[in-house]
Amino acid sequence: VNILERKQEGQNPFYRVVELSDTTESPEIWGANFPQQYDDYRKTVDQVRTRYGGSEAVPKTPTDADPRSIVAQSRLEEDQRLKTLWAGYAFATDFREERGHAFMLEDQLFTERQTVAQQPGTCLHCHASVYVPYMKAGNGDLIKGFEAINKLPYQEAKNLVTHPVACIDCHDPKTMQLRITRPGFIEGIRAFKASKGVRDYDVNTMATRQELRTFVCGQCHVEYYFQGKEKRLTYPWSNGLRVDDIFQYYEEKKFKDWTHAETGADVLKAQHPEFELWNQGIHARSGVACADCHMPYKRVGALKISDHHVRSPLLNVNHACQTCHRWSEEELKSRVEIIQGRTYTMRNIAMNALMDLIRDIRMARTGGRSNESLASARAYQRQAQFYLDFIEAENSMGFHAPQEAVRILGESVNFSRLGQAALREPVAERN
Amino acid sequence: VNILERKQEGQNPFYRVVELSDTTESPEIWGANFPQQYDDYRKTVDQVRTRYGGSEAVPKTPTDADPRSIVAQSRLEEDQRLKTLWAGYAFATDFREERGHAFMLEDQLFTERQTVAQQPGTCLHCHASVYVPYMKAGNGDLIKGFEAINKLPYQEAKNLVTHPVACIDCHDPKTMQLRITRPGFIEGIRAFKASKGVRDYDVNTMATRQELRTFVCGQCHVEYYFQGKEKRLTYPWSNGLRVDDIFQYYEEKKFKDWTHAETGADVLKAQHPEFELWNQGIHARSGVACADCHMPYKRVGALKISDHHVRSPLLNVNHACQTCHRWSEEELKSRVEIIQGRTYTMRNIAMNALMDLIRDIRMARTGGRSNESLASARAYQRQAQFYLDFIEAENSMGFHAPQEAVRILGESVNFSRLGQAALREPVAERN
Amino acid sequence: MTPGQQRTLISAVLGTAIGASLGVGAYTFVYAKGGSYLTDNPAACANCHVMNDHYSAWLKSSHRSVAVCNDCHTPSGFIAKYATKASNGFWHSYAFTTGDFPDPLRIKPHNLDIANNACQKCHAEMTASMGIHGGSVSCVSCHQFVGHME
Ligand code: HEC
Ligand code: HEC
Ligand code: HEC
Ligand code: HEC
Ligand code: HEC
Ligand code: HEC
Ligand code: HEC
Ligand code: HEC
Ligand code: HEC
Ligand code: HEC
Ligand code: HEC
Ligand code: HEC
Ligand code: HEC
Ligand code: HEC
Ligand SMILES: [Ca+2]
Ligand SMILES: [Ca+2]
Repeated sequence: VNILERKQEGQNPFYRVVELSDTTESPEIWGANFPQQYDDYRKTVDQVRTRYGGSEAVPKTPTDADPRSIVAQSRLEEDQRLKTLWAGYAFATDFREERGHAFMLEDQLFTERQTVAQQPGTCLHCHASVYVPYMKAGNGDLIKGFEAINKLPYQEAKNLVTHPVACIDCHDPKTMQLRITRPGFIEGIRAFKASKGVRDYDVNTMATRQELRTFVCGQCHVEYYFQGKEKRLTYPWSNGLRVDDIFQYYEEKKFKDWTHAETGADVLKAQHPEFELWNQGIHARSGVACADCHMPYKRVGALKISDHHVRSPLLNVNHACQTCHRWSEEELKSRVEIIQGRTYTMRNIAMNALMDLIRDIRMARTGGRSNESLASARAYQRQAQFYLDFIEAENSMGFHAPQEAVRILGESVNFSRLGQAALREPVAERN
Repeated sequence: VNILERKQEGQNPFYRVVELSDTTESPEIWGANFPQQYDDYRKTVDQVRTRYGGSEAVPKTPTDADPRSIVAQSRLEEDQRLKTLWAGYAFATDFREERGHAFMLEDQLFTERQTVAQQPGTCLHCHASVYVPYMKAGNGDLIKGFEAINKLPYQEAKNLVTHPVACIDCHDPKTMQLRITRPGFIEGIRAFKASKGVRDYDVNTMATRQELRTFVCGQCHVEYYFQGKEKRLTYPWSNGLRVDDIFQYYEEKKFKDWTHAETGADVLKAQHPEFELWNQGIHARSGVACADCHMPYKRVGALKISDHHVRSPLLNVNHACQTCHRWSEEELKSRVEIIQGRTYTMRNIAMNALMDLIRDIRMARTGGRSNESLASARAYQRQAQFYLDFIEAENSMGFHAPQEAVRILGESVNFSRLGQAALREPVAERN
Repeated sequence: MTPGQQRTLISAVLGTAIGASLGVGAYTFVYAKGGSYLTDNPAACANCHVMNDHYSAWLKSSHRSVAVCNDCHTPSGFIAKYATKASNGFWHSYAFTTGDFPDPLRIKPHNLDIANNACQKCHAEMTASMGIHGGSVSCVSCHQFVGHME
């Protein structure tokens, strides 16, 4: 095709065959106007594995409790140490590799973590299309609806939602502009900006388009906790986004996710801090957004559209990386794997150090040591565990910020080993 | 200058006013043909400090023993822990920030490390223009000359040299092409290539021009040791260039630099492994040579010449970096400082961990513990110390390979803390 | 007159006009083929050795056969185009003569905007879909090499 013909095709990019309103939830309806994006969006059911990412389709026999016939591989089976890491917490019963957006709702509904613990409606914030339900529950007030649904038991709240993340969760139906619909992020980013001296930050009016290409993902790919008995979803960012800032935040709040079954330490669970880690990396610094790599532009006839098949960029290196990096696909893949390999090495060193500490505390405890004498070691475990989990739970195996990821793991090793020393007689005191 | 001169410069390269031979040592003579390179070359007397590099001109009163009136700042005074790190070794008496090439000979002649220890002629390999002296001493055979001078006592050998590194150490006088003149590198790189399955590697005939733009620096900016009583300069690369490969090499050779005065451990001193660390970094992977950043091209009229004022690129960001990176000078500087800052943080954590271990072993020792019971802790010290020193002695504060530098420091922390545990009763055994 | 001839004529006229009016040393202007500033022949830009790198980089680029320097470095619209040429022409000649300019060359923000907008001259359709969100994005942030292969 020559550029002239392109002109013809290109005249008006999209035909509006249906009118979309602020209550149009079903992606299928949006798909009538934007068939290409819709088709790609549905491709997130694909399961392909990469060295450290993607996901593997594991067949399973459906039951009444869990009708899924295919799930992602179990991370607990891949690395038994995780069961010790999370002893006494729901994650020790079921934790799987995450997969495409199409599965987010069913995977949350049927994870065994639901059966061993009573979860709140808050969970839905990041696993379903909640914009319309929130607006309904709040009679047009997003935040009110959010608060109302947070409080409900999960099993009740789940009946209010129908879809996994949908068009309306990221787009304004009138202008198609990106829009932040998640209260957790709206409030979290405001708290973060405040810590940087920016007051009353309103993300939907103050963020640039390039920022929104990241923020729409930051709505969910972040560390979080449930605050108070209202189970309000909260992003712990008021001290900053670095692991050290977040840990300090939890210290100030004296927050714990659970008490470790083997050691009795009050510990924390880190969860998918992609947004936070990315922020410390060179790509963020260079203005490269999540969408640039995970939803790269692709050419369809005379148009270039954003690939709505959100997935590992390693399955799409050509569009995701090669526009900016003139290296071969093979070369780019091995660069990523070198970075991930180094991270994985340190991750295992940190994991073993923590296993040693947990064993020591357990033995000291069964050996009848007083809580006072265990306090220091437990405090070290709390910090070592959060730092390790921060990278373990983050899903790029360090790629989003290679040096920072290894720095965090190195500090974790130090905390674990110091914890062990705290349980032993200092050498100074011997003869 | 007016536009007419510019056009002419455009055409003419260099005027050969003198004939250069393989025995023309004095840079001044070469300078007659290449005045611009010579002028820049002489600028390496400048001393400017950057956050972690460059150097500071510290006045000092000349003595007969040390006639220097200006030296670089003492690293031992900047960080007292280094004295403990190197207790019992010459480095604990005098270790300074390195400065420009112009000083390399005098700094070696007059460092106090010369007064506390008897050094061999080998030292000159990297601190003087030794090409002509080697050829003379070997009657035209470079390697023979190298071997002859290695064996001499330093105080005798020093009379055979006159200049710091000079044109002839990097250039073929006839063609001006880059040429490797250092036996240490010729043999070291051959051993390394052999480990990669490349036999009889001859660097001067087989290296590409771009490789030579790094190798000429690799002649000296590398880890090394003196082998056997011939004091043969050797680069420990036959297992590979990573810190792990090099440590394993020394283990196999059962080599030690000295016995640590406080702990009695047989330890190693790492020295300026710029070439080795750079090899693990993204720039090396991208084919970016030392000369690209430390001797960037600069425009002189119509000519593009290599800036022979070899120095910190942070003093020359626009030529050194902006050819490849579109960011502002300020932005590039802060990117480097973020990387260096993270490295410095881990460096201090690793340093403190090692100080703790050294203190523990010292106390256990004075407490009368047997050598057997100290063996394991000492082995840990040997490895922790080499890994830490590998980054401490490397001069880019991690920039040459940011993630790898922090990985190495993280491992060092682990070794130090494990060493401490080895001196304490395991928890398992208590009541 | 063919369009081509017309252009040359205009160039000649404008050339001297701008040359004089902006006080570019007539000598420099002629000597450096300042008139070339007003043609669209890329080789003309390379009359200055400092442009050689970009010229050869352009020769290697995906656009060598589809876009010349001026397609990207001058805004569309007759007046705007020649105004830009005049000012760049003046400043470049000036800088070139005094030798007072950064090395490596850095495109100035204003000229970067011009280049970014230039993309739309030819790719408006292709990127229409991107436009529908409002908010701007820089083409160059991703397509840095289209005009100049490294
Ligand atoms: C410069 C490119 C780039 C940017 C920008 C980027 N990522 Fe990634 N991301 C990657 C790569 C590469 C991986 C590793 C994929 C793999 O291992 O298969 C990855 C992995 C992931 C994964 C796990 C994917 C899987 O297949 O399991 C998630 C989730 C993710 N990123 C989310 C984000 C979010 C959210 C942002 C923005 C805050 C972001 N990424 C920014 C390149 C990027
Ligand atoms: C409404 C919440 C939400 C939003 C918004 C969201 N994600 Fe996700 N994302 C999830 C959940 C939940 C999963 C895991 C689904 C599962 O495992 O069932 C997931 C999975 C992924 C994966 C892993 C795919 C795989 O094969 O492993 C990637 C990559 C990803 N998201 C990237 C993004 C990017 C990029 C954006 C923004 C353009 C984004 N996400 C926006 C919730 C969200
Ligand atoms: C702040 C957003 C957010 C909240 C709140 C949230 N999730 Fe997720 N969840 C995600 C993201 C993003 C992923 C994909 C990345 C990952 O798995 O690390 C995910 C993945 C999952 C997965 C698939 C991988 C796995 O862990 O097996 C399950 C199951 C899951 N979540 C269950 C829950 C449950 C149950 C709750 C409530 C207790 C919850 N989620 C609350 C964002 C969230
Ligand atoms: C997880 C977030 C997310 C979801 C869900 C999502 N989009 Fe998008 N969409 C984006 C991003 C990011 C862009 C790029 C916007 C930009 O660059 O300004 C985009 C761009 C678009 C565009 C503009 C043209 C293009 O492709 O760049 C259209 C049309 C679009 N999306 C339609 C849809 C439709 C239809 C759905 C549902 C089937 C959908 N989107 C779901 C994030 C999302
Ligand atoms: C929109 C542009 C853009 C995209 C898309 C992009 N990068 Fe980058 N990348 C950069 C920039 C800018 C840097 C910083 C170095 C520089 O300034 O050139 C960088 C740096 C890197 C580095 C070196 C950093 C390090 O820690 O070693 C790697 C490796 C890399 N990118 C890989 C990738 C991969 C893999 C992808 C795709 C998954 C990707 N990039 C996508 C722009 C991009
Ligand atoms: C991509 C650019 C780059 C490359 C390639 C590079 N360096 Fe560097 N080098 C730097 C930077 C930046 C620093 C930090 C300077 C500072 O902190 O002031 C540095 C620091 C140094 C220092 C200490 C300088 C001082 O001022 O104290 C030495 C010595 C050095 N490099 C040698 C080398 C050698 C030898 C090679 C090749 C094996 C090499 N470098 C490759 C950028 C580079
Ligand atoms: C393999 C090459 C090589 C050999 C052999 C070598 N040096 Fe150096 N030396 C260097 C390099 C490169 C530097 C600059 C980088 C640095 O200081 O880390 C340096 C720096 C120095 C300095 C200035 C910084 C400081 O440490 O105070 C002194 C003094 C010095 N060397 C003395 C010696 C002595 C004495 C010997 C012999 C025992 C010796 N060198 C052998 C390469 C070498
Ligand atoms: C013959 C040995 C030798 C060669 C070859 C050599 N260096 Fe050095 N270099 C040294 C020594 C020795 C010093 C320290 C001098 C001192 O401190 O007195 C040094 C210092 C430096 C410094 C530190 C300057 C400062 O201000 O701190 C840099 C940067 C450097 N060299 C880079 C290079 C580069 C790049 C090359 C190759 C183009 C190179 N060197 C080749 C031996 C060498
Ligand atoms: C430490 C190594 C080193 C020393 C010493 C050295 N040069 Fe160079 N020189 C280089 C490198 C590297 C290049 C770039 C060669 C290339 O790109 O092929 C170079 C290039 C040159 C060139 C080619 C034109 C240019 O500038 O790129 C000339 C001429 C030159 N040097 C002259 C000299 C003179 C005269 C001296 C002594 C005053 C000298 N060099 C000392 C490393 C050195
Ligand atoms: C000859 C080209 C070249 C030169 C000169 C160069 N770089 Fe780079 N730089 C690269 C390439 C290539 C990458 C890898 C990312 C990519 O592929 O774009 C990179 C990556 C980087 C990164 C990201 C890597 C990381 O670990 O975060 C930083 C920061 C960087 N360079 C800084 C510098 C600085 C500072 C200088 C000057 C002292 C410099 N570069 C000189 C080509 C160069
Ligand atoms: C297809 C568009 C395009 C064409 C054709 C083009 N350029 Fe450029 N040029 C650019 C862009 C875009 C930049 C900015 C690059 C950047 O910011 O990295 C640029 C930058 C420059 C610069 C500034 C140096 C720099 O890297 O910032 C010069 C000089 C230049 N061009 C000259 C020319 C010359 C001479 C020609 C014709 C031989 C030409 N350009 C053809 C798009 C083009
Ligand atoms: C009279 C000699 C000369 C000619 C002819 C010339 N240039 Fe330049 N050009 C220069 C000089 C000198 C600079 C550096 C100016 C500065 O950065 O201050 C420059 C800089 C540039 C820049 C980047 C700096 C900026 O102002 O943004 C661009 C783009 C550029 N020229 C394009 C062109 C194009 C297109 C042509 C042909 C139409 C051309 N030049 C013809 C001498 C020339
Ligand atoms: C004078 C018209 C014109 C201008 C101005 C122009 N382009 Fe192009 N561009 C084209 C044509 C024609 C093609 C070839 C289309 C094809 O290959 O079918 C093309 C191809 C491309 C391609 C695909 C080939 C590649 O390099 O990957 C990209 C991307 C592109 N242009 C981006 C840009 C950007 C960015 C700018 C501005 C900096 C720009 N273009 C300016 C006409 C133009
Ligand atoms: C976030 C990165 C990014 C930005 C910003 C961007 N592009 Fe692209 N562009 C891409 C990617 C990725 C492709 C995919 C090319 C393909 O499909 O192989 C592409 C494709 C294209 C193509 C078609 C290439 C072909 O194969 O013919 C053109 C033309 C183009 N872009 C022009 C532009 C213009 C003009 C702008 C500014 C309005 C722009 N781009 C902004 C990333 C980007
Ligand atoms: Ca996955
Ligand atoms: Ca220095």
